[in-house]
Amino acid sequence: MLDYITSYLGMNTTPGQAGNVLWALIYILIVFAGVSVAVMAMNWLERKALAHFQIRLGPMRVGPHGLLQPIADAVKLLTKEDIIPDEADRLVFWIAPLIILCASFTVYIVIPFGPTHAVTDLNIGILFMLGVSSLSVLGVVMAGWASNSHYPLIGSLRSSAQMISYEVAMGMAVVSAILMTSLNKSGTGTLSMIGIVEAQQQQQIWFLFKFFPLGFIAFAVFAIAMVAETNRAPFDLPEAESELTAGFHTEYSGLRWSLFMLGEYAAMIAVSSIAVTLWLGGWLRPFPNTLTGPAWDLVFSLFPGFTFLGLALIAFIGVIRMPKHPYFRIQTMGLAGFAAVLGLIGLILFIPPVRDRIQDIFWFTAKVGVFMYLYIWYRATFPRYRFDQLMKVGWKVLLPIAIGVLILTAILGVVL
Amino acid sequence: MVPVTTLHYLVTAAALFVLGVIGVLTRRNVVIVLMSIELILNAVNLNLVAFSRIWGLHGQVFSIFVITDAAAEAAVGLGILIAFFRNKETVNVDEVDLLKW
Amino acid sequence: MQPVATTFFFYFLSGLTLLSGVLVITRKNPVHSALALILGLLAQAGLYLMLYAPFVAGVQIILYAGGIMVLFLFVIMLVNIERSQKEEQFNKQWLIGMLSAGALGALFVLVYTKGSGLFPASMAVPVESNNTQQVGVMLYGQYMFAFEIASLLLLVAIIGAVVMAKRRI
Amino acid sequence: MTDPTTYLSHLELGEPDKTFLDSNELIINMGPQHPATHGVLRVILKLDGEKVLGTECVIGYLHRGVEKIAENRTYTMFNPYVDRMDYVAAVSNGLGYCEAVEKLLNIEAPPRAKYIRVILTELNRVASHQLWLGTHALDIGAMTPLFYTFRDREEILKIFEKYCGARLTTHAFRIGGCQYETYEGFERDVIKFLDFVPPRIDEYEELLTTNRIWVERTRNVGKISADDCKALGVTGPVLRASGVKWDIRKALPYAAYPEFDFEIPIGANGDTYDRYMVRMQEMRQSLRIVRQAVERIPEGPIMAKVPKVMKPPVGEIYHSIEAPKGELGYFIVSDGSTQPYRVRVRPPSFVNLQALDIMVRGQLVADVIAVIGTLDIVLGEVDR
Repeated sequence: MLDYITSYLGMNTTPGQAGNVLWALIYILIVFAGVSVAVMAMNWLERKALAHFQIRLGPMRVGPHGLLQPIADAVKLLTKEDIIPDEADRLVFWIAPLIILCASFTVYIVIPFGPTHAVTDLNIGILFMLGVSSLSVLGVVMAGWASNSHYPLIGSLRSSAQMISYEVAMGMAVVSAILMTSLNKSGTGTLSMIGIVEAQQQQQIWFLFKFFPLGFIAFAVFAIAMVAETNRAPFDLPEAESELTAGFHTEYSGLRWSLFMLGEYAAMIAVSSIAVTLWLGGWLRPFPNTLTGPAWDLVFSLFPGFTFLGLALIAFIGVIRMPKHPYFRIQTMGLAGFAAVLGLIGLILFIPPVRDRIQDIFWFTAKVGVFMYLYIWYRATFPRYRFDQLMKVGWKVLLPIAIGVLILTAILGVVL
Repeated sequence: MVPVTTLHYLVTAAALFVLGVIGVLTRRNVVIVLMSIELILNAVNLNLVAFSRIWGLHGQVFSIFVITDAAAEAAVGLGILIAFFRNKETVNVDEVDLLKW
Repeated sequence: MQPVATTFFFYFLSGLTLLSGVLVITRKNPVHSALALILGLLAQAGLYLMLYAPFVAGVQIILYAGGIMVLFLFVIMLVNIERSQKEEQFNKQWLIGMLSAGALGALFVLVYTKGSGLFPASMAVPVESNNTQQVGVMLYGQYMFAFEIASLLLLVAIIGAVVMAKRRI
Repeated sequence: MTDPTTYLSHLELGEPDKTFLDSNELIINMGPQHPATHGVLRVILKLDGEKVLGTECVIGYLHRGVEKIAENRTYTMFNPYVDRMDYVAAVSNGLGYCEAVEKLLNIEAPPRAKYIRVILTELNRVASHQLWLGTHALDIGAMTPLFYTFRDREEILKIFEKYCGARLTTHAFRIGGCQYETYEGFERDVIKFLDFVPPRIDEYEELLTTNRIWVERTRNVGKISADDCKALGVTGPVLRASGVKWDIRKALPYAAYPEFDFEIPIGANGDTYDRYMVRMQEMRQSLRIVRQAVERIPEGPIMAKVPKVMKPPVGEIYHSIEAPKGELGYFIVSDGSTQPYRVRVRPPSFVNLQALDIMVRGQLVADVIAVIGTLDIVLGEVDR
C-alpha cells in the first residue's frame, strides 16, 4: 500500500490520464474539500477586508478576530428552517441550487494546480470549463421561475441575459489566448489546460505579456467579463439588493440559500483559475526562464514556507496585541494556537520533498488569491451598473474589443 | 457482457429518433414539438458521431453543422412561436389553422 | 487515457438519454420537459466522449445545454403555460401518429436485425483520442464552404428571430 | 395582500392583461418592506419589461398624527414633537416651529440665540446631506461612502450631544431663544470640525464625482424641468438643481442669515447628478456659514422675555424656513388659548415626493431607486 502511494507520488501524469480511478477519486475529494474550505476562508476574508475598506472591524466575536465566523454561519444556515413557497414548483425549486453547485464544482476536474495536480487533463479542457460553467445559467433561470414571484423572475431574467451576453466576450478573449498556444515550431495549439500552461513555459512568456498590449487587452476583457459572469459587484444586478431585494434567490432560505452562495464563490475561484491558467502562467513560478539555476530554484521554493511563517508572525503579533483581560484568555489562546498551526505548516513546507511537490500549488493559489482580492476591492469601490448600461458594455465595448484583439493576434501570429 | 459496438449506439439513436417522432406527431404544445425536433436532431448526431468512429472524422464535422442548424432552427422556431402566441394567445399546434390573420 | 467500465457507462448513459426522451414527450409542464431534455443532452455528451469525440461533446454542452436550452426556458417563461397545462395534451391524430412512429420503429428494427452484417461488429478502428485538432483542420479546410454557409445561416436565423419576436421594429 | 390594481387610479390600466406577452405589463409592488424605499414607502410600479410606465405612491405607514397631537398640547409641549418628523434634520424642524410661534407671539430671539441657532441648523444640514449621500450611494450600489459619511456625521452628533444631551431628536431650541448656553469649548469643537470635514467631503467626491459608473447611473436620470418643479411645488436642492435660484435663506431671510455671506449652488439639467453636485456644494456653503457665525458670535442673553403661559393673540401665521430637504413651513392658527387651534406642516419631503412619477416615467426600474434616493425623502416627514 505504502509502495503504491509513493510510486504514485513519483508519477508525472494526472490520475485521469493514468486511468487510475482510486487516485482520481482521492483527488476529487481533496479538490472538493479544498474548494469548500477556500470558500469558507474567502467568506471570512471578504467580510474582514470589506470591513477594513469601510473603516469597520467586521466579525470579531466568534473566535479571535472572527476566525470561526464561517463555521458559525454554516451551522446557522444548516439549522435554519427550509422554506419552500406554497406556489412554487417544488421539483424545480429543489433542483436549481444543486445545478448551480454541480456546475461550479464540476469545473474543478480540469483545473491544473500543477503539472500533475489535476484530476484529469481533458484535451478540450478550456472548452469543457466554459461549457460547464455556462450551465449555471440554467440553475439561475430555474430558481427564478420556480419561486413563482416577481422579484426572483426579473432577477433571473436579468441574470441569464447578463451571463449569456458576457460569455460571448469571454469566449472571444479565451480564443485569442488559445491562438497564442499555437505559436511554436509544430504550429499546433491546444485546448488542454495543462497544455496551455506548458505552451507558456515553452514560449518563455506569460500570455499576459505576449504581443504586448494584445495579450493584456484580452486578459482585461476576460477579467471584466468574469466578474459579470459570476454576478459580482459592480455587475451584481441579479442580486441588486436595493432594487430586487435579493434577485433570483429571494425566496430561498437556509441550506438551499447557502448552496447558492457556495456555488457563487466556487464559480469565482473557478473563473479566476481560468484567467490564471490562460494568462498568468498557471502554476509557473515568476521568472522561470530568466532567474534559472539551482540557486534561484531554491529561493523560489522557499516562498511557500516563508509565506506561512509570515502569516504566523502576523497572527502572533495579534496574540501580543490582544487585551490582557481574563475575558480574552480563551481568544488569545485560540489565536496563539492558530499562529502555531500556521507556523507548523510553514515549517513542514520547508522539508525538501514536500517543498518541491507543493510549490506549483502555492504559486497557482497565490495568483488566484490576487483575483479574489480584486473581487473584494471592486465590491468596496464601485457603484452598480444599470441593466441597459451593462448590456451596452458587454455587447458594444467588450465584444468588439475582444474580436479586434482576436483578429490582431491571428495576424501577428501569422506574420511573426 | 457483450462489448459495446457501433450497433449499440445506432440502436440507442434509433430509439431516440422514434421518441422524437412520437413527440412531433402527437403533442399539441408547440414548445414540446420543437423540443422533440431537437430530440430527432440529437439522434441524428449520435448516429453521425458513432459512424465517425469507423469511417473517419467527417461524421463529427457534420454533427457540428447539425448543432449549428439546431441553434438556428430553435431561434427561428421560438421567434415564430412568440409571434404566434401574441396573435392567437395559444401555444397549441393544431390551432394554427390560418395562413394569414 | 484508458476507458474504464465502458459497458456500464454505455448502458447508463444511453438509458438516461432514452429516459429523458420519454420524459420530454410525456410531461405536461414544458419546463419539466426542457429540464429532461437538458439531462438527456448532457448524457449524450457523455456518449460522445465515449466515442472519442470530445470536441462534439464540448460543443454539445456549451451550445445545446448552455445556449439553446436557455432560449427554450426563456420562451417557456414568456408564454403563458398555466392554461395549456390544463388542456388536452395530445392532438386528435395521436393514434395515427403513434402508429406511424411505431412503423418507423419497426423499420429500424428490421434494418438493424436483417442488415447487421452492414455494420462492423466491433469498434474496429481505434481512432486516436486527440482528434479535436483534425476536426478543426477539416472544418477550416475541406468544409470551409459549408462552414461559411453555416455562419450565414446563423445570421439569417438571428435576423429572422428578431423580426418575428419583436413587436415594433 | 390586497389587489394592487385597486390603487392604480391614474395609471390608465384599462382592462386587465389577458396575457403576459401581449401587453408586457407587469405590476410590481415595491415596498413597504423594501431595502431601498427609505423606510416604509410603498411604490406601485407599472412596468413594461424593465421600463416604468407609471408609479403610484402609497404613503401613511408611518402616520402618527403629529398635526392632530398639536391641538391637544400647549405651544411649549408641542415643541419636541416636531423633531420626530424629519428625524434626520431635527434641529431644522425645531427652528421652524420656534420661529413660527415667536412670530405669532410677536417676540424676537436675542442675537446670540440666533447665531447659535444658525450654527446648529447648518451643522444639521451637513449631517442630513451626509446621511443622504451615504444612503443614496448605497442604493446605487456603492457601499463604502455610507460608512465614510456616518463616520463624519458622528462628529456633528457629538457636538449636538455635548450641547443639549441628545443626538438625533435634539429639541435644541425653545420658543424665544435657546435654553442652553453653549458649553465650554463649543467654538473650539465647531472650528475643529470645520477644519476636519472639508477634506472628508473631497474624499466622498473622489469616490463618486468622476466615477464612470456613478456618472452613468446618475446623469440624465430622473430629469425634471424648472417649470415642472414650480408646478408641483418642489423645493430645496431638487428645485435648485433644475436651475432655479430659490433659497428661503436668501429669499425670505430668517434667523441671522442676512448677516452671512454665502452662495446658492444651482444646477443646470435637473438630473440626479446635478442634485448630487448641488448638495455637495451646499455642504461646503453650510460650512462657510458656520465659520462666519462662529467667528462673529455676539455675547449677550440667549432667551427673550417670554410669558410663562403662552397665549398668543387670535390669528394665524405661516412661517417657512429652508430645511435641508426644501421649504419647511408651519401654518399655525391660534384661538387665543394655550393650545394651537390647528397646526399644519408643509413638509418638503411630502411635496417633493410628488415629483417621483414625472421623474421616473419612461426610465428603468433601477432608476426608480436612484430617484427615490435623490429626492431625499424621510418617511417620518412624509407621513407625519
